[in-house]
Amino acid sequence: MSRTRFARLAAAAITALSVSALLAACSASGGAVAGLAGSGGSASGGTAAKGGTIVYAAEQEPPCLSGGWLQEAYIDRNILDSLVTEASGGSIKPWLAASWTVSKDDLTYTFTLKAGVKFTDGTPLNAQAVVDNFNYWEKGGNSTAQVSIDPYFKKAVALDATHLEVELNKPYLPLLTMLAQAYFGILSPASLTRSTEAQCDDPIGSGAFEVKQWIHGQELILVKNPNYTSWPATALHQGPAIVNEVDWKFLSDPVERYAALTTGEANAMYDIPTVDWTSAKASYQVTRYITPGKPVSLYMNTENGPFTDVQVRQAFAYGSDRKAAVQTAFHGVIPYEGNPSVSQATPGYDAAVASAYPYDPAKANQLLNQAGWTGRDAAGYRTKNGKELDVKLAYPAGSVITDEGATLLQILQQQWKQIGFNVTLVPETQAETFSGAYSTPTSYDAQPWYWTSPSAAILWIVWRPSTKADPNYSNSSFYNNTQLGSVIADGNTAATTGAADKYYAQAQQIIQNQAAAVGLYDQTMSIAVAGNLHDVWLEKSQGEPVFEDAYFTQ
Amino acid sequence: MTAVAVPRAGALARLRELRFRVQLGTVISSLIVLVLLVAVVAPAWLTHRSPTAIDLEHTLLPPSLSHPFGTDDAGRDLYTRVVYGARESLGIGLGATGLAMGIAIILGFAGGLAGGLVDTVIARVLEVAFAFPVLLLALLLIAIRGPSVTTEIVAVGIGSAPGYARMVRGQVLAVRNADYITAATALGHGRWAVIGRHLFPNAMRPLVAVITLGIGQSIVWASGLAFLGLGVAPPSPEWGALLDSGRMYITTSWWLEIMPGVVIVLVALSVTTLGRTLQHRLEGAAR
Amino acid sequence: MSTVGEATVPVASRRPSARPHARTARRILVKVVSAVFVLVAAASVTFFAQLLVPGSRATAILNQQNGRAQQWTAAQLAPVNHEFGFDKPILLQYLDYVGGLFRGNLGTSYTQYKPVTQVIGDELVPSLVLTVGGLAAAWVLALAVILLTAKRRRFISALGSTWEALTASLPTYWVGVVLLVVFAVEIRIFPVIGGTSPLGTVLPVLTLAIPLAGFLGQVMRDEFERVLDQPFITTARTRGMGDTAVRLVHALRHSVLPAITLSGWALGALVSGAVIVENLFGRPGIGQVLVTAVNTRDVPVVSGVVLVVAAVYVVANLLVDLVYVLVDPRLRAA
Amino acid sequence: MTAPAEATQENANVSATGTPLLHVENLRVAFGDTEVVKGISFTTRVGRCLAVVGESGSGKSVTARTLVGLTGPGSRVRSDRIELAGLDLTRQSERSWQAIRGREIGFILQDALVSLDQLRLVGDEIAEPLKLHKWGTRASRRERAIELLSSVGVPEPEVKIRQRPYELSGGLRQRALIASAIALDPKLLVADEPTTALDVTIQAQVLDLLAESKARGRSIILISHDLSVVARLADEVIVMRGGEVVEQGPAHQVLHQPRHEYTRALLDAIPSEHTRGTRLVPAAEHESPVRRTRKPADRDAPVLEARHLTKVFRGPDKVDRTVVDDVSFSLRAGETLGIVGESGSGKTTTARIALALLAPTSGEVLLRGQAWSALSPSQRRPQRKRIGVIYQDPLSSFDPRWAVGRIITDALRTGSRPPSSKSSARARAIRLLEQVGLSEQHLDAAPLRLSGGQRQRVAIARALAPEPEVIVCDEPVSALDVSIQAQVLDLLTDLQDELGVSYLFISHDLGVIHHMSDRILVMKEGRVVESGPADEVFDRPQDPYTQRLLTALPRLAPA
Repeated sequence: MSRTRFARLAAAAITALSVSALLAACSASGGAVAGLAGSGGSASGGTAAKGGTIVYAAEQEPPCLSGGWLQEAYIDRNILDSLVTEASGGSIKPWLAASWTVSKDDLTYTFTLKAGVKFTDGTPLNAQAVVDNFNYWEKGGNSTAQVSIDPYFKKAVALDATHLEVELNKPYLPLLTMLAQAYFGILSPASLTRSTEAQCDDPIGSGAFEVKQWIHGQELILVKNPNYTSWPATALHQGPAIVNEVDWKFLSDPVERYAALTTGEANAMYDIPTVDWTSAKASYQVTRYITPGKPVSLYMNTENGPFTDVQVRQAFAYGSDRKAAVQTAFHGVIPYEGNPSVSQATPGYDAAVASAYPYDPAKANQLLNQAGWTGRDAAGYRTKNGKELDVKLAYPAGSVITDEGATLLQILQQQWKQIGFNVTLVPETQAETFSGAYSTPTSYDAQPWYWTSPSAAILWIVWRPSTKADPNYSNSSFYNNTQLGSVIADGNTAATTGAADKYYAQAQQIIQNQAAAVGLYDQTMSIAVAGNLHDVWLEKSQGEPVFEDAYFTQ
Repeated sequence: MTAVAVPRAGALARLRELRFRVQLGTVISSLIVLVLLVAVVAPAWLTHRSPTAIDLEHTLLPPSLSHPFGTDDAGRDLYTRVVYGARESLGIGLGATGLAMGIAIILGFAGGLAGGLVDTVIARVLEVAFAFPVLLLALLLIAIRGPSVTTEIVAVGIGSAPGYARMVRGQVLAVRNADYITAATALGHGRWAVIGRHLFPNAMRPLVAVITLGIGQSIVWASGLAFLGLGVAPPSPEWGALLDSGRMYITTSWWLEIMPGVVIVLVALSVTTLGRTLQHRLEGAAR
Repeated sequence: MSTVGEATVPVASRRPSARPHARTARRILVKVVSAVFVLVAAASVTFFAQLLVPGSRATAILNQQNGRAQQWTAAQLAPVNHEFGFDKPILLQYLDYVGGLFRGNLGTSYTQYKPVTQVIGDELVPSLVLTVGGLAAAWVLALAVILLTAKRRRFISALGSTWEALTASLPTYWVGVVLLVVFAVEIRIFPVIGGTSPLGTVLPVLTLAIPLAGFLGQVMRDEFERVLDQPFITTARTRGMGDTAVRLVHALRHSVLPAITLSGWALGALVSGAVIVENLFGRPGIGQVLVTAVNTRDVPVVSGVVLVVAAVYVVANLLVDLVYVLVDPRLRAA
Repeated sequence: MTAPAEATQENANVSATGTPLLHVENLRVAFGDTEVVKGISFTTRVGRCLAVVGESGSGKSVTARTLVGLTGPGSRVRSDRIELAGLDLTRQSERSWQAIRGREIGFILQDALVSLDQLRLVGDEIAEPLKLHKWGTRASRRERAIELLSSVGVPEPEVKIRQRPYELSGGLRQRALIASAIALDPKLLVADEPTTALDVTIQAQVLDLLAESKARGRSIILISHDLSVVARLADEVIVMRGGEVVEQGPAHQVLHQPRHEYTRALLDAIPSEHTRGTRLVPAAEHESPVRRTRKPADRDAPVLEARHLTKVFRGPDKVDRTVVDDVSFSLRAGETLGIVGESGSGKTTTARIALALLAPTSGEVLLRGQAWSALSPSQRRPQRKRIGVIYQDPLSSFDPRWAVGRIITDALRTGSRPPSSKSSARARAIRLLEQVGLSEQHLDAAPLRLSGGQRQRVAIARALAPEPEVIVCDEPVSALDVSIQAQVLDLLTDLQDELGVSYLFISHDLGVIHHMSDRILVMKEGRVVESGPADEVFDRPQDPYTQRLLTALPRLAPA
């Protein structure tokens, strides 16, 4: 079963960065970068070698390489270059753009491109090519890119071969952060005019690798671009990729991925099964990345059903030991997240909010009594006016909620049962999820979901009050609070990050107080790399794995 | 006129003829099925624990005296879950096979008895149905109706119906031409009387064994659906669901995958073995 | 020598008909027409079945392009509806689809934007290798066990039939997991990531073959034991033929007949098994395509896969008929 | 390796001498605790035929198989001596047995349709013993197969070796089987019921073939239940019953002056022109056969009348085949009309038309002068009680789930006087059982557990239950041993005397037909070739086919 990691994007605002927990050798190899351009230098593991093929055990196979999925961005990072890249601490560094200036009114960005860069189809990178890309995004060529800039982007103009100007409708501070994501990889102009099908199978950029062959259902083979000149400022070495090929295998089964790593068939793997975490840490270089944005938390249906009553929602939050359950279900690997609106890796995160609603069955019972759910039926569930306290908890099984997540929900279900909730778990199939079968107020009472984004501006996307004229279908709690809406809007237009964070903290408090959502755990991404492979790293905007600096040692 | 001596059909001889050829396999199979039936009817007789009671202090314990099959990732006793899962798993097996047989009997008898155009139309319909293997049908149905026990029963039932329908039709054709059918007609019995009193019971007799095979196979199919993430909703201890959730632990906590697997195999094997014993007996009796 | 002529025995029953060619042509035509009917009907059923999935296809396409699970405004849905022709009446969409089938056009994938023929075409060969390999391996396994154990000493026979009953009861997926862990992870004989390499095909094929071999074996064993009691087997023995030769030369050919029929039926089980095996071993094939397409509501791809499975079924059953007649020429006369 | 030409020459020398070939002394065979052959001894001689005769369960087939070391699994064989031309057969390994079988001893089983591998070419089957005993090359074996086929009188042997057994007619097939048995010209031929299930004309051909082998100096052991077949070939006869030899001696003595009562009973039980109008089994109080007094048939009132019946079947190849061609007959009250013919003659189809189980393509059947075949099924149903039927295989005509009592009461309910209550049904069922020589204790028996004769008695009781005017008997005794056959035939005639019922009696057995029938219809390929009073047809056959049939009929009296 494929486990889709849905790409979650931020349409609005702000820079800043996620915490990345780099472990073991990865940090050590940072020093071995510079001297490696020509012959293989020596590194901690042994003699560095040029060439070789990295077998990367990835998870889900996307249907198309030009789209808005995170899984697509992971691949695109290695074949496309973006204008800028994000470094530690959220700073923006040059990539295809050697430098840039921003006008005083924050409405005009002028980029100066690196000279001598060529796409892999031989055409040169020039300002017009980048302008074409902006127009392509705006047209919807990449849906995620489109919605990330759409309300702000006005036009892009090539000034000369190496200079272009991007004009905005209104100030948009997160623009550069957004542009750092692989959704904004620059495609060759020839590539843009091809059919959707060709664009899907083989997007042409100026990256360190290009698509050699895509054996659907099995693997995507990337081959090194020998003429690569446009590495980003954050690169660990100067020059084309050191390995010859990256064999991007699609293995949906985590057990099989880990087995491939242990048998040496794969040199790196995506998403270590939590049960194998300890052994993986002992034998391999393990990197974990906590995704910024909305963590995995339960949307509570405030429009229909038992959760229309805030006391019942609060009782639900008090009624289970979520922290202990997350600890057990994820074997202590994935952190509990008590803040339902933004993850601990998100700038503007309010840690105080996260500690609300500790496990307190007495409090939960008291709240339910107050709410009038005083009866108990034969099965021990609470009733009110003869109606059982039923909660339909639907979850996108296999995609958003993995097997471990399902175990977590089952543990919670038993605890909720103790205080009188009859929670029915409803696994959604992917077809149902996509069809929107669980998107209406009558289709569920609670539903867990996450939404990756580099910024707390994600709050606006999720919690913006829905109006007739401008419905917000992303507000899956159907929670329309105009006060909350205006607090978030204030945050978005604040002049400084400090001011913005205050507003965002206020918003987080409102959501938590109202229990419009209930926090569960952080969305994380992890990779494990074999001991003889070095300098595989995750970029900062959304944890895309980077292979151009990687090399083997004997 | 000489009275012919009564043959050795005396009580003793008949007893010897009727005597069940007791084989070890049959005995073991019967025992397993017996335990299974207890698990279905009164699971509490076999375990004092609850299948959903979690115990975060005792997760992933290997098999021991107090937890014969070990515990799972939520600290639930796996043995208890397997015992309680019997009802749903067997329900899927019986339900799917029952549904399949129901469809098969209608189509098989209509085709076999009516012949001509009706038979041709049914044969075509069956051919189209054959193009939908069980799993393909299940995928489609689950996409339409969402995963549930009912969907699994319907999917596996409809998926295996064409095979049964062909068997029923074959049986109807074979029995239709049997001498005793002709004999009943020659005695002056009406068409429906002959069908009801002779054709139906005799055509269905050899299918008793097929039905028991089908029950085992349906359980096995249901576990395949669970593997594709299309099984019944948690925390149901349905066996296929147990297998699916155990997969992640195959290298670290083997019992979560192996124990339910062994139980599924043993049950399918026992039901099948009993079915075959029954088949051999029925065939022996018919000869 | 008696002179009573053989003329008294009518042999007219096998005289060929007056116009053999016309009859053969007619028979072939009937087969072709019914095959086409089966294919179109199967694709049509799938087409309509998928329209029953809750939610609109445009919503599914938008959600799946954007990785969301939400509702969309009419304005957002309109261009998608137009692009894929969902704004046309259902009947018209259906007629377009069926019309396309006859031109060899199975439509365009909603997710890969490629012709369905291409999406499936790429994956067909690995799937065929898997299923045909599975069937062949199942036959080899079943035959070996039968020849070695059927109608031997009681213990050996019991061992053989227990093995068959046991393997026939194994869930495909469980066999796969156990084989993978034992032979790829613990004892590293076969690769974990097999792909389509010959070595990597071994475990998937075995996973499919082992349960099927149990089934075939059970059917063959009954028949084999029955055949060994036939008078012509005694005849062969009275000519001085040894036991092994009797089994191989005489009994085998008779006892494979029901298993050949079952092989046609087993196709469904093989395809179902392939869906599981391909997903388990990360092997390309139409099983994986199918699961993905059903998940993403890629209607044309799902219908296309069903069409291919139906076609394989039709062809396989023609082959079964052919092989059956080759093994038992008596049927040619009938 | 024996060159066939030499062999023939050698045989010519010894053919008349009667040199002993096989000695068997005190052979005992047991399966588990049950001894099925209880001490039998005999000697076969070169150029002679020894016949082992007995009914089912007599142990004759087991004896035959023991001679080639194929007694079967679970058997225990003991003997004082089994010796074939100086070779001790009691102590042979399986390997050396394989060398003996086919080369020293040839074996012929009944009906080649099941005794030859239907999926292999006739040529391969014939050449198989040659190949197994490493005789010649592939090409020479093929030559030899053709030669053998031609020597057993098969026309176009080059064509036939490339055909499969099912493509050959019954006679050719049986000859091919014999050809394969004599391929290596073994000294001893064991023939186990070689002519059972064959039509009488083909049976004659096969016997001739065996006689020819005997004349060439081969020794034959003929296993048969049929004394008249034996009479044609045997020089010496052993009569077995229950594993014991009851009589043993020269053929003419055993067959014509039997010393043992059982042999005599067996001989008496054979229906033929001589037994017409007599009981085949003497009633207990009488020592000798008693002449029956037959009621004169009511000549003027035909019960069942067939007029120009024709039945055309369309085969799967869309070719029409006329199976019954312009058949007319009339059956009068209290009379037996025999229909005789070989397989494929259309006699069973005629019976089914008479029963209105099958509609004639043209022509009609009248019952008591009223329309019968022309009635609609619903009109006919209430009339069905007037015609009963007895089948060849009674077991298959009973619903396998039903006990005897239910079978008979079910039939009673279809009659004109359906029983009013359960107890009266039971009483009448018991009366019927007693009428056919069974008793109350058979009521609850499953037919499967009854003997063949008892099953046929139940079938007769069922046929009688609705009190029909006519009973169609379709080969009612063909599957029965001769003594049982005699009992059933006696029962049928007794019932006719008692109840005045008419029989349409169908059989391939000329003896049975002659014994039973008042008048006879001889059918061949769907047509009636001859008809008339039984004695007339048998004594003065007009049609060449009838004549041929009668010539081929094996008789006890040397022809």
